[in-house]
Amino acid sequence: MHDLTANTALGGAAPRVDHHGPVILSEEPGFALASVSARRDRQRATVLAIRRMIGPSAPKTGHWAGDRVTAFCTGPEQWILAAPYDSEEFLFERAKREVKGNASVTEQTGAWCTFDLRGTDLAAVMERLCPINMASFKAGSAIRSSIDHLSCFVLCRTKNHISIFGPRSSAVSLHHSLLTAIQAAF
Amino acid sequence: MSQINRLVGGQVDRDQTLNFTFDGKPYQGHAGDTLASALLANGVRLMARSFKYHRPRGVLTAGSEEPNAMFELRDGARREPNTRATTSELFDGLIAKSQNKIGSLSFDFMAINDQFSNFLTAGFYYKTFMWPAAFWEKVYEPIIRRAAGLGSISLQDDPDDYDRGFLHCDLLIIGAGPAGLAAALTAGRAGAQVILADEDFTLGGRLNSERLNFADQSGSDWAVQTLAELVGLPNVRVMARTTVLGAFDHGIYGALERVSDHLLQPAPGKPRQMLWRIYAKGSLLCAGATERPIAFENNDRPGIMLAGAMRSYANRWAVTPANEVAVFTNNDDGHRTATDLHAKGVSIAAVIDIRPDAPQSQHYEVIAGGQVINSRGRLGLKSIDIALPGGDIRRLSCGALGVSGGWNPNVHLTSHHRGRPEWMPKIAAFGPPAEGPAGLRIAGAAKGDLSTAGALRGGAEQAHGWLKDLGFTPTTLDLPETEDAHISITPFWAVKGCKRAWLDQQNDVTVKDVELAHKENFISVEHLKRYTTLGMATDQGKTSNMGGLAIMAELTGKAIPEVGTTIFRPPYTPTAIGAFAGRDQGKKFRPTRRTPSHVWAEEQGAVFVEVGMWLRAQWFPKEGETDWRQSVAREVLATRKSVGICDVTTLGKIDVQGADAAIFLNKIYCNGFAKLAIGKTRYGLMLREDGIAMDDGTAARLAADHFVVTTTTANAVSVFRHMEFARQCLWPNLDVQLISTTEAWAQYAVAGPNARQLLQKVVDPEFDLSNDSFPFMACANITVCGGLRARLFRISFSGELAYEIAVPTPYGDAMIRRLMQAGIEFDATPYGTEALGVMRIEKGHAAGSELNGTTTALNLGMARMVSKAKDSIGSTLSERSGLNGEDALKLVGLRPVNFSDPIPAGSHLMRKGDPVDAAHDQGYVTSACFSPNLGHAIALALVTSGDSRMGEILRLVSPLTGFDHDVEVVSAHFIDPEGERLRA
Amino acid sequence: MIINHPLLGPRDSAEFTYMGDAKQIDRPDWQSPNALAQFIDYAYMRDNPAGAHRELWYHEQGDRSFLVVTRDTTTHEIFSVELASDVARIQGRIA
Amino acid sequence: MKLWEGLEQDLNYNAMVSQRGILNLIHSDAQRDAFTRRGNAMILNGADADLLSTEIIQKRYPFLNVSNARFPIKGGLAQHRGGTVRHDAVAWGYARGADQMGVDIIQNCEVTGFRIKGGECLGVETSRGYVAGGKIAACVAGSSGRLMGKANMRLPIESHVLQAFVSEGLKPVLPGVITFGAGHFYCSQSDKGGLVFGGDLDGYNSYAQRGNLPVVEDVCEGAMAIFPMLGRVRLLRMWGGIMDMSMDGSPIIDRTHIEGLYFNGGWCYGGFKATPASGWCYAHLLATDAPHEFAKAYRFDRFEKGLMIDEKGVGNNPQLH
Repeated sequence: MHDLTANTALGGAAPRVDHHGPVILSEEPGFALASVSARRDRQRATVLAIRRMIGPSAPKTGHWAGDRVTAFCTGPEQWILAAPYDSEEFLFERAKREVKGNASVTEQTGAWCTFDLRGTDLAAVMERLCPINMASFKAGSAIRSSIDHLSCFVLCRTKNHISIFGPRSSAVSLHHSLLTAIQAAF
Repeated sequence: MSQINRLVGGQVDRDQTLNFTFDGKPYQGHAGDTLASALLANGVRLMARSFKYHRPRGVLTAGSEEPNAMFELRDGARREPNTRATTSELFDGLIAKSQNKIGSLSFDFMAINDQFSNFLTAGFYYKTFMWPAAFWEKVYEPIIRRAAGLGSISLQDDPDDYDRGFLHCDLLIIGAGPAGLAAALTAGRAGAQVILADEDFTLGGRLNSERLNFADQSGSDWAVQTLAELVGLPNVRVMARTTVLGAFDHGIYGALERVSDHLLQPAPGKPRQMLWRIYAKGSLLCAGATERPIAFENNDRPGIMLAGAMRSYANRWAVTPANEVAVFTNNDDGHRTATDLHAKGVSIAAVIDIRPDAPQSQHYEVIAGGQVINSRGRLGLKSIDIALPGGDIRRLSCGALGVSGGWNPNVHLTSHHRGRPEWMPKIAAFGPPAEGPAGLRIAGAAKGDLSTAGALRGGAEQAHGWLKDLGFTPTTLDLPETEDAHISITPFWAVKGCKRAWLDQQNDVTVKDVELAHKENFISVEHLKRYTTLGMATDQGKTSNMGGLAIMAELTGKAIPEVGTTIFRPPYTPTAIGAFAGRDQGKKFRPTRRTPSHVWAEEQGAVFVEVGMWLRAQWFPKEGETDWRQSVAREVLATRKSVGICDVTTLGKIDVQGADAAIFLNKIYCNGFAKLAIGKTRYGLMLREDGIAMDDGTAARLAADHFVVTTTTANAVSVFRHMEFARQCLWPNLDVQLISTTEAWAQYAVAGPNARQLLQKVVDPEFDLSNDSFPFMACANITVCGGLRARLFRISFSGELAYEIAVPTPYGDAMIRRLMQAGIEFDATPYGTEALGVMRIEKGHAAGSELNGTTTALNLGMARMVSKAKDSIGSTLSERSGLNGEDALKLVGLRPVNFSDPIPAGSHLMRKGDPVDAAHDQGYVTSACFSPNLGHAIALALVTSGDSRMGEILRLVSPLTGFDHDVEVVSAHFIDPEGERLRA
Repeated sequence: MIINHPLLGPRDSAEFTYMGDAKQIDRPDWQSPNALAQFIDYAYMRDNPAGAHRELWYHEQGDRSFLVVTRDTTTHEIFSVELASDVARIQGRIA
Repeated sequence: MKLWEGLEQDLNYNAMVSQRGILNLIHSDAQRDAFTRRGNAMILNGADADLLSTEIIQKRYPFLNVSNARFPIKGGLAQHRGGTVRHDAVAWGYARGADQMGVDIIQNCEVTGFRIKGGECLGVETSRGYVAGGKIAACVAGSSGRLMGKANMRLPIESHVLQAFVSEGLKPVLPGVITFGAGHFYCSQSDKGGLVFGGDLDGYNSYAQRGNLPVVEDVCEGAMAIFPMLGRVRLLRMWGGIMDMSMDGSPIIDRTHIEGLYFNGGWCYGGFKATPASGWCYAHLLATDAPHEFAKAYRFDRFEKGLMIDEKGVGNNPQLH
């Protein structure tokens, strides 16, 4: 076992949590991520491999699915797998084994930062951040959108819980945007 | 008590008294007042000076069309010039100042301009002030500039925040008057997602300005009741203080919400204003209509206002501009003003109606067939002159005059897509164009339905239509019965023979100016507008355009629709620049990207520099270093002597996988990649299709079907886009998958003679780093620090024995600390972008300054890399003769003849003895630095036929920065030209 | 503008990067006898129509698809949106 | 430049040529190097240029956001003879001057086609009848593609929309023209007091003469980045104009392959400020059938031959200029 310690995207040793009004904004550093892109004409085999990892159905475009290991669609025949880092540090290797050469797998763990919003009326926050139509953004939705010039994936976990994946190098900027929007909304 | 002109009733909250000042004098008003209504309540008629002639002016309107009553609102850094009193909600502590005057409002020194009005007519700039030639800029223009403009800004940074946001709806309803409310109720009850937006703070539109009976309640009570229902519907969003400012493509609307303008200052964390981008499947314009004045001599005195506005002040705000008023009208609507004010106890001097058959009143005098031909009163109206039907002139004293020339539908948004408004003879006004923005329908007065009942009906019907089209099942509203007056209007624009009769009150455009434009043949409406500046003021011509067109029509003997009208452009009302910018201001203009070693570098006291979005350490000053050059020289020397470490995470990294990955790279790079061995890295040059160098970098082959490509920091995004273009559009059948991994890996360059020894301390022992097993340009997946996955590349930008080592980004901070700790015994030195730049110039590596969008492979000395044996992007067009001339620029090195001379980048090069001019230019310096290893300045330059001019002495000139001395053309490889160090 | 993405549905054009005339898909064969002339035409010459225009939009802030959008340059009305890779294949671009 | 400086007296019309200077702000070392090269090239070509330090800029323009910025200002390249002109007055002045010299100006007269016989252009069909001419000179910025299409010519030009903005009138704040080097934004103040500003192209082919919100927002972000004092100033009006964007960012002044038909276009953003020089060189070409000394490089065949024009090289994607 190596002896290097990971830090969080905001640069701290522990994840940051902010409370404002009815919303909790928390940094979620604990994801292992891997991208899976089907090779030419291997979409079906790739989808089957993803299903073996996440459960009964692979996510459709604009959605995420899964339980402990989840997946969301990022483009034509492209997905990102996510799982708890503690137990799935080598998610990308597992995915590589599962896809059996039918897809290209790339580790993405370090590429993203994740912030979770929990609370009621999250639409009031999100409508200040990105053009997602919150009326049709239901549990299971996953949409890529631009938040203050940053390209992010926004996942609706439940009505009162949203996850945002943004570029890790801009975690400080993204966190500032989220916190500012929360303070403006409530 | 002090509010001498306050009447009974109205919608102000008399329990809440608000204090404010105007030009330093304290006043009081009530909650629900606007600044205009509060000033009128206090008997203030004189509020402003006009733009050009500095004429005394009062309030003309009661809404956003106001041309006169504009103030500098608030003070200090929050000072807002040109703010309309008619839309400024009164708050406690409001400070307002009059603007565009020298001296006081009642004695403005600039009013002298009014005496020179013959000289300052339309187009006066163009015909005068030319002679003598030097005088325009030195004498005339400065005077004009000083006199011009309206309000002044604070010159301080705006202290408030702005937000932007996004909303979606089935139906956007613009305007919450009778039509908008009926539409919203219809759509809201049917379950559609509805946004109802109105610029006012009290919704209801004209329902609040009129005395109307809606069955057994008043119109304003019906509005209150309807709004209460709408606010209770979860699918309806009612947005007060929100102006829909523009109709953009495909159902996108811009809207400004004034979140905090009615407060002394925004609450903590809250924006002052918010710009919404609204995505609407359907939209309905219910923006009502704007009343227009009639032009007559001296029609701009304080106290002369639109009749409908006078009614608004009386009914909604319980205010009259004077206790004796008159009305001048060409239509029935003007009579309502007299009736309503009379009912409030205001004395009506007379109603002057141009129509001989004007309706009579039993309460006040009506002069049928009369015309107001002049007015008197220096700082406020005292009397008017009336031409009686028989030809006699009668002087009538009054403190205010309401003028009604008819109503113009507010069609602005319907012509935002360049549709031209169409003439509606029935109401003698321009209505919406036949071809408006797709998806925008119109109801109510905006469509020319000027009666209240017509507006209610129209709103409900249009909503009904939209609901059906959008797949909803609408129910029919039970609309209350109300006023449904027939429109009777006799078009009348200006009293015959009037000259100094104002059309555009803000820009001081008079009837005479239109006549002058006509005389000088500026008769097309577009020319008329530009020549006279009619309608180009901050009120955007809302009350003025129509009169100008009508007079031009008369002068040219054409009908008004033949003369045509100009179109309207966004925004509907002037909108704060800050609101369009939202939060992206100051340091938050763009997001920041931080490297994995950022926190550590901060601890070291690094100086950072912006490189695109990234912040990179530029150098690491040490105690005692007083000049950045000292730090950089130390970092360079230490690296070349022992070992240096630099964060190179910012280079773009693209994972290229798939069975055809090598074939793909062969097409992207001008040089070959098909035969690159696994475990090897190769330098690659990418061309644009026109043969110009686009970017360079390396591709490392980690497996037969897996490469990692690097790009320059600056081009990471565009190269990825270019590769996606090639993959999807040019070669869609190749089996290639791309994903950016720039963010995924923290990558450090470890360079210098002791690089290998240092790395051996962190790389796990099973990986052999010896020169034999891991030679120059090798690459491998390895582990470090006891098992952490990592990638190692033996590549060198510095020219030293060098590696780049990458670990997953979350470990980047730990890794830099570990490397520095392991490097203590070698005096390992962190270096920044400056030292990086020095070392690459010393080594002669081309970078962004050389790949500057004008250079080819040939210019860069890499012509042989462009393979002729295969097709690659740019290979064919790089063969064009013009790119391969004998005299093409070539990349060379330069050193000063006198070693103490600098070689500044951007300098140009001349042949010795040639004239110093553009025709004799031999090239220019692209990159330069002081080389601490050589002890003098060195540079890279692009020189005509440079590769065959080694040893030639050229004259370096930089007239801009004052350099002129000799330099020698040398090889660009200043250090270790044979490359022994990097292969060591 | 709104671009109705064939996979993702309506998206704001602000998420896209405009990449010009869709004729750029038809890259000439480098080995054809008049390859140079063809490449010059390909790289530089444009129909630039006032009316229906087939053009490339890259969903840079989205799924990174290249789309072929047929749009009226005088009204901005969009008639059709296709995946560029599909179009390229149909137009016979082989690897 | 000299043509501008003498224009008003030449035309006896005040075009309000105002040489209050233009300042291009510098935000990085690389930009300083590039601007130094450009400034030197300007001086070597006989123009003036001045490199200003951050300190001088802060002193002259105290309201500029020099340091509290995402991209701090690190200097500027100034051309003191640059400035602004009143565009309507230029058009009117030229029209009046041309008219007085005997030129017939026919308003509202659209060219609907060319009459071409045996490779020679004989005249133009118009909405008001046929007009014959020994030489036909096209100069219809923005509509170059549409017009030359009627002669079956395709051009290395695309038509794009560029928005411009004006604020409400203000008492004088800005002395000259200032451009932002880390985004897309330029600004000056008219004699009437309005701030005139703009930025990037909307980025798509368009003849619709109107733009969209994203660029409005982008331009205003640029405004706030360097002038945070403008937050409360209101934007009064926005326009969208059609720009002839050539494939390499430079114009074309040349004969066409059709005898007697000449072309001047592809000026990208630079057309207005080059008006006198462009007309001068075009007149030279029309009179002598040989390109003017200054316009030798601006020919159609440069694309075919790969002749680069100095200082440019923005590639074959006009939207990237």
